[in-house]
Amino acid sequence: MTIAHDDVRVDTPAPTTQTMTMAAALNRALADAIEADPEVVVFGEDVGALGGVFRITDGLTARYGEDRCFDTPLAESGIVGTAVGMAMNGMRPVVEMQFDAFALPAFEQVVSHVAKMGNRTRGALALPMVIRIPTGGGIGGVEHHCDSSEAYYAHTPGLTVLCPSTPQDAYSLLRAAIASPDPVVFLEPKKLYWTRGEVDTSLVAEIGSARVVREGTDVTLLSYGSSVATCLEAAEIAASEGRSVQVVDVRSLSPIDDATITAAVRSTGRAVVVAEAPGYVSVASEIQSRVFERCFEYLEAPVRRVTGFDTPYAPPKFEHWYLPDADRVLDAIDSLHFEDER
Amino acid sequence: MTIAHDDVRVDTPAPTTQTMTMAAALNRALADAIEADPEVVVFGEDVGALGGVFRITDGLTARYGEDRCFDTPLAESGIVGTAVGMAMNGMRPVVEMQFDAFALPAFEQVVSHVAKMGNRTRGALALPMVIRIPTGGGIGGVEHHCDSSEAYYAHTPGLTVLCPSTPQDAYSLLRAAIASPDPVVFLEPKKLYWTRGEVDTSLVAEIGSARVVREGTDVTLLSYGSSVATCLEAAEIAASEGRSVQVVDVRSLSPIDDATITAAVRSTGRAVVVAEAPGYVSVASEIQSRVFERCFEYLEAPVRRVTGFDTPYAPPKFEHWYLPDADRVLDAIDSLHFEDER
Amino acid sequence: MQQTTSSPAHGADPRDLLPRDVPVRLIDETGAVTVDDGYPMPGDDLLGRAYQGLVEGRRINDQANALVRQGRLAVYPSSHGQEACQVAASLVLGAHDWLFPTYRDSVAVIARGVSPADAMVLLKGDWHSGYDPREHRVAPQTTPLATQLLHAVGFAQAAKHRGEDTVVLAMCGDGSTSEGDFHEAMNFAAVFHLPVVFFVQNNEFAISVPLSRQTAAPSLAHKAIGYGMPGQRVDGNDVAALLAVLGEAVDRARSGGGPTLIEAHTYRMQAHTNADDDTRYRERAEVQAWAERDPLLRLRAHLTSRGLLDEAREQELADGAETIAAALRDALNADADLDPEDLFRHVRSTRSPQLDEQWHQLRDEIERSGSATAGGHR
Amino acid sequence: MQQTTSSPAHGADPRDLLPRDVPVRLIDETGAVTVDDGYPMPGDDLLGRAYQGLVEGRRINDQANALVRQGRLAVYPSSHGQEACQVAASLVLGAHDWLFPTYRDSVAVIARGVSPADAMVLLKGDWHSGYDPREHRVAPQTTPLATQLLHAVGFAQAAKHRGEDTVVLAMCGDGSTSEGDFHEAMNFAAVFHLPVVFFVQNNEFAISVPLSRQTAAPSLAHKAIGYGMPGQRVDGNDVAALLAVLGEAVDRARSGGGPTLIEAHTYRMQAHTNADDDTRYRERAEVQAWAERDPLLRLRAHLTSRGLLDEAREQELADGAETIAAALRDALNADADLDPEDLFRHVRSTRSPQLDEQWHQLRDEIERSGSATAGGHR
Ligand SMILES: Cc1ncc(C[n+]2csc(CCOP(=O)(O)OP(=O)(O)O)c2C)c(N)n1
Ligand SMILES: Cc1ncc(C[n+]2csc(CCOP(=O)(O)OP(=O)(O)O)c2C)c(N)n1
Ligand SMILES: [Mg+2]
Ligand SMILES: [Mg+2]
Repeated sequence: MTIAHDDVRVDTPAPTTQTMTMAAALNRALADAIEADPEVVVFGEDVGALGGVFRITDGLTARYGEDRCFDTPLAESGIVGTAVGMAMNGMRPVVEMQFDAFALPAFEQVVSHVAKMGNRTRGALALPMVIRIPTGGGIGGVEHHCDSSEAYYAHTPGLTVLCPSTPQDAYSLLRAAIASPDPVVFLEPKKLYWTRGEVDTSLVAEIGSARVVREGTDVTLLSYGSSVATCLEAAEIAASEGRSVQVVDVRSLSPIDDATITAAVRSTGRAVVVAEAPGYVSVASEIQSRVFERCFEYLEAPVRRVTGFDTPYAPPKFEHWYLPDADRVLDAIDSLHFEDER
Repeated sequence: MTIAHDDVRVDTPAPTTQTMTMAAALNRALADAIEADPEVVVFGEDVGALGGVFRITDGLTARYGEDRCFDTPLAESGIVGTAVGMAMNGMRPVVEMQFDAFALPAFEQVVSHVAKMGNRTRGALALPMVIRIPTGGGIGGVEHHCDSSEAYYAHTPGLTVLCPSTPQDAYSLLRAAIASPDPVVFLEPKKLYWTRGEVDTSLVAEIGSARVVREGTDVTLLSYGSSVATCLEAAEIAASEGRSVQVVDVRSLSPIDDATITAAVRSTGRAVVVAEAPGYVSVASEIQSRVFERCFEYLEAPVRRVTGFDTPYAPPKFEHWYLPDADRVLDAIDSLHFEDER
Repeated sequence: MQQTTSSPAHGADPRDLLPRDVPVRLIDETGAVTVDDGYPMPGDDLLGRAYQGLVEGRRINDQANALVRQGRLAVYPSSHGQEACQVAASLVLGAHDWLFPTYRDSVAVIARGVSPADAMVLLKGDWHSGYDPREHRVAPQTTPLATQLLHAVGFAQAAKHRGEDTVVLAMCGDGSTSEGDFHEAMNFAAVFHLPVVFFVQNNEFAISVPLSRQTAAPSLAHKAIGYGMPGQRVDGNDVAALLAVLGEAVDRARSGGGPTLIEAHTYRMQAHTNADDDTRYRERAEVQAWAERDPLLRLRAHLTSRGLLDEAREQELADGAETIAAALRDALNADADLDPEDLFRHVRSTRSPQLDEQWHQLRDEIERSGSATAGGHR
Repeated sequence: MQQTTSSPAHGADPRDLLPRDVPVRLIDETGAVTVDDGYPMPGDDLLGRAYQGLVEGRRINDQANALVRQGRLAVYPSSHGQEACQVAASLVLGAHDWLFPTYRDSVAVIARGVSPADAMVLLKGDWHSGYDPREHRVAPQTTPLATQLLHAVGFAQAAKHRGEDTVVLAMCGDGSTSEGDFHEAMNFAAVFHLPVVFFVQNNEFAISVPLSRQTAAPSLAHKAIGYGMPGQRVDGNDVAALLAVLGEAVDRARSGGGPTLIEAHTYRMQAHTNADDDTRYRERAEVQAWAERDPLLRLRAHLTSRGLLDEAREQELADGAETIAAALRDALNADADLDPEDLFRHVRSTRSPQLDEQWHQLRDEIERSGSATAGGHR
């Protein structure tokens, strides 16, 4: 059953599985969390009447009132800093940053407090809060609207960093994030907001677990967020060329699921890491080095990475050159010393 | 000749080479830069009368006046943001952040403007500015005073990131940074401020170049900042155990000197990367994956990394457990599948 | 750098730093003169130039909106209704002064002399900025809110250091006053007593968020006293009042009197950008009420009533504006010749070996695909 | 969450939000009463408790300084000279209210009931914070300047959401008012009309930087009007005035009147911390002049002159303070039993496999070295 975004109903029991966009899945997750827990509050810039610039909070204020979803003054450090205070006082704030680059004013609060308050107080003030950040490019956005900042968050001890690639994961990871007793940075690939998929709202994802999304025997593609689709596309093409490609959606960028990743790469002996962010000191290079460390004896070729270039994100008209695409992934696969090509 | 910190004189021509602390070398570099270029200005919190909490700017206001070295209001985004404006208008600001964690309020300015203004304007407004940040631990500092934040900066395209390990490099890299037409994040390992060494003030370092600081044939240690000394200590012990250890000081964290690093590791076939910052999504893991990529066919064993744990920086009394030391480096070396041990 | 810090006003009553209770106005909504003791009416010549600016600004806003609909611009944050602010911000500056605009201030940028086509490069997507900031002394239009205010302050500090009498006018919106950088910029400017005019266009909204959710203050200009600088409020749809109030602040800045905060009360007549839907958060009646206070109609009524404007001149101005719009259309309808290597230029002044590698990889891809417009190769 | 935003004061004159030109004072430097129409003198009992707090606070400051010299504390930012602010901040709060202190506010933290030894854990280096914030309703002492003000605001917002009448008192220094977070915290508190008292201890310095380099404003309390909240200035060495002014603000907050900004004029009598050398940036004469305005001596003179204090009571208080100091000495002279595994606890509520690996690595190292106190193994 395909339902439109506006049809999301939470007043009456809805069927467990529905087809919806990632945006609708996120909206549904927020609504279900608000209903499930009186301490959940949603706030940020334009999340009220407007429903957020991406409409992820659409209808929440109308349905649950200003008490549960409200607009704040335009100040990101203020949003994150007050969320810290609320979480210290027993609430579960879920805040929205408007774009990756506009979360940066809150960086001190994120690093010095969100990530550390629980540690500082030996768990007395662990902070159950979620910072939602629409991330990445591929939408033709002008400067500051397409950055990928997962490296900043993933490097920071104390933060959980999640990034869904499907509507289902969007729903079940966000529910898991809100339920988590720890602070979570929740990265939502803007490019995927309007992709559709089945969503079973009875599923809550496990934080810290990767997911094998396509089986394969020749090479493993490791990826997350919007790049998972790129990998699946590459896998499809490769299959038509006789190459069996496994695709893993890492999805939990911190903590990471070494077990699944390691087992996957050991089973194929070859791997390519694919992500959109600049590759230098990135989550991609971290995954790459972990795979090298843990699978060294199993590797038939060096692990490759296909990432954004180490340049500021490209202007809209340059985006198609900047972003990793299936062809670039296929090139990387081709470089993996396959015997049939030696 | 050993001269005390206060003896640094710039009014009269000084001998080219002197022994001094890293703090004195930095002070000297700032003074020499102020003298050499009327557009150089130094500012930040407590850099005037006090000479900075680490005394790196000691005497600059007294000698060169408030025009060239001055205190600002207590606001890091303000400091970096006004430095951007000054650099847009033909000056060469060199600003001091008081500690790593206290540079975080400026993060938006750093990422969205310092790193991007030149790119945005196709070079019309490249920003010749330096952000000096005392970095790292090992000084028994309380929370927020011992963080290592190089990963945040190194990941950001458009920033040059430097980190000296000797008084000589402190001098010649800082002169290079100030002379650079591009913005530089200059990380000063607090732990090394009071270590002494020869400084030839006629030397200006080359940005983007690593330095082999100890030759060796069995294994290469790749490191920077305060960890270089740890590596040299480990190399010394290893030598007494019959192991020949090469040590490379990466020092230019972005851009990185792949040529020197790759040649070094290829020559030994084994490598350990050592750095104090948490290892996850770090400069250390980047170096590790680059070495894996570029030296794969030459490697006798997986490249290892020895880094800070993926926890918030330890309280003072826990520091000795937290920080990588020579023993931990030696353990890593021991794990490198040496034939004599198989 | 002159590090004179202005000490808390000695003798003078700090209350003098407060803005008026009612915004300064020189021409009312019908076009009639409102005499003000503090601010003289600008001269006829200046009002005439302002009117031309309004006509051209309105035409540029309309044209840009049309270009968005036609898919030639990715996005356009229109200043429709705020053209008086845009034009005044440009007219009060001298040739050597600098303007620090936001994404919404394209009309002000163009009024400074930047060609409309160059000003639209960012919104077209050909690059992040399309003009040489030094040529017309206009900083790149800034998106991260309030950050440009600090650049403006530093820029002014450098000018003061060199003994130049440059004045810097920095613009931001009402919502942006909530950002930490707004605070730090105001404070640095006041502490270092710098020649900066902070010009807040209070258009009642930050995207969907109304002013009442940004501040509980009597007015945004009431923030000035907290930094020790004068604040003033002005009718943002009265270009005469804007010229007078901004002009006074520019004069004060130039003569060493330090910074000023000016709040213009205006209204964003259209959605935030074409991507926005303002029916979700405001009543049409409210928008309609502001249409009555249109800055262009008001000045037209005033000039006409004073015999300074007739139909011939109107036609002349309309034609001029149409020529500008046509040039903009033509420029945007032409596809720019984009060079993929530009991605790797200007990341640093010298290209790193790593970026060289990455460019070579992309170049190979493009060569294999046989065309620089397709990203792929298979 | 009650999202009532307070609209710009209707009817009321916005100037009512301005602080007085001269700080509120109830007891002068000689101990004599200064009658004030607006603020009543606190009752004798409260003054007596305040005096006890001052004596104990001074003793704790002295003891902590001594412990630094003996190497038992890594660092101590003393509030010597500011004890009146410290004590008043605690006394005006009810048992269910919350205090958000900085690194300098150990005396206030202790006055809330936290044991001195627990308050010093951070400075001793055994952990980042040594008390359970919930027990005495005191947030961890915060180092990143002004950041705690936002936590205080959010905390108050949550309390209001639950309909509790908790008041939150958030402290910061004069230098911290320059940070962006100060601005955002004041603004959020005012827009959401929250029960927060912002208490700025203006001690004239931010490490070495004097107030004149932080602000050009008539006073820091003049910032309040820019957020639409009342501001007030108070003599920070007059505990009676502090109790009155802070008390009024707490009452206003509790009764739904929203936030207040209070600036206490005081002085940091010692260096920033023991690591600082204040002879580099200020004259001894200036410090000496402030010694004459000592908050403790002033209240002693007042109470003695009114017959509320005699030698017997003095001795009793001194003994009590000495007992506290002795307990602090004993606690800090004992070496805490530290568990290296603590490094890996509380990073997240559940330990990740990666942190488990890292802990096992460290545990092996420690086991090989045969001792948990040595980091190495060779
Ligand atoms: C730091 C930051 N946060 C959020 C945004 C997203 N954003 C763009 S415009 C805007 C509203 C700005 O309102 P205002 O300052 O009143 O200016 P106006 O658009 O009304 O001219 C927002 C929230 C941004 N550009 N920068
Ligand atoms: C964001 C941030 N920047 C810098 C510092 C370093 N620092 C610690 S205390 C201090 C001075 C603070 O002055 P003030 O706010 O007046 O408080 P006081 O120390 O006088 O009590 C500075 C600069 C910090 N802790 N946090
Ligand atoms: Mg606005
Ligand atoms: Mg102070």
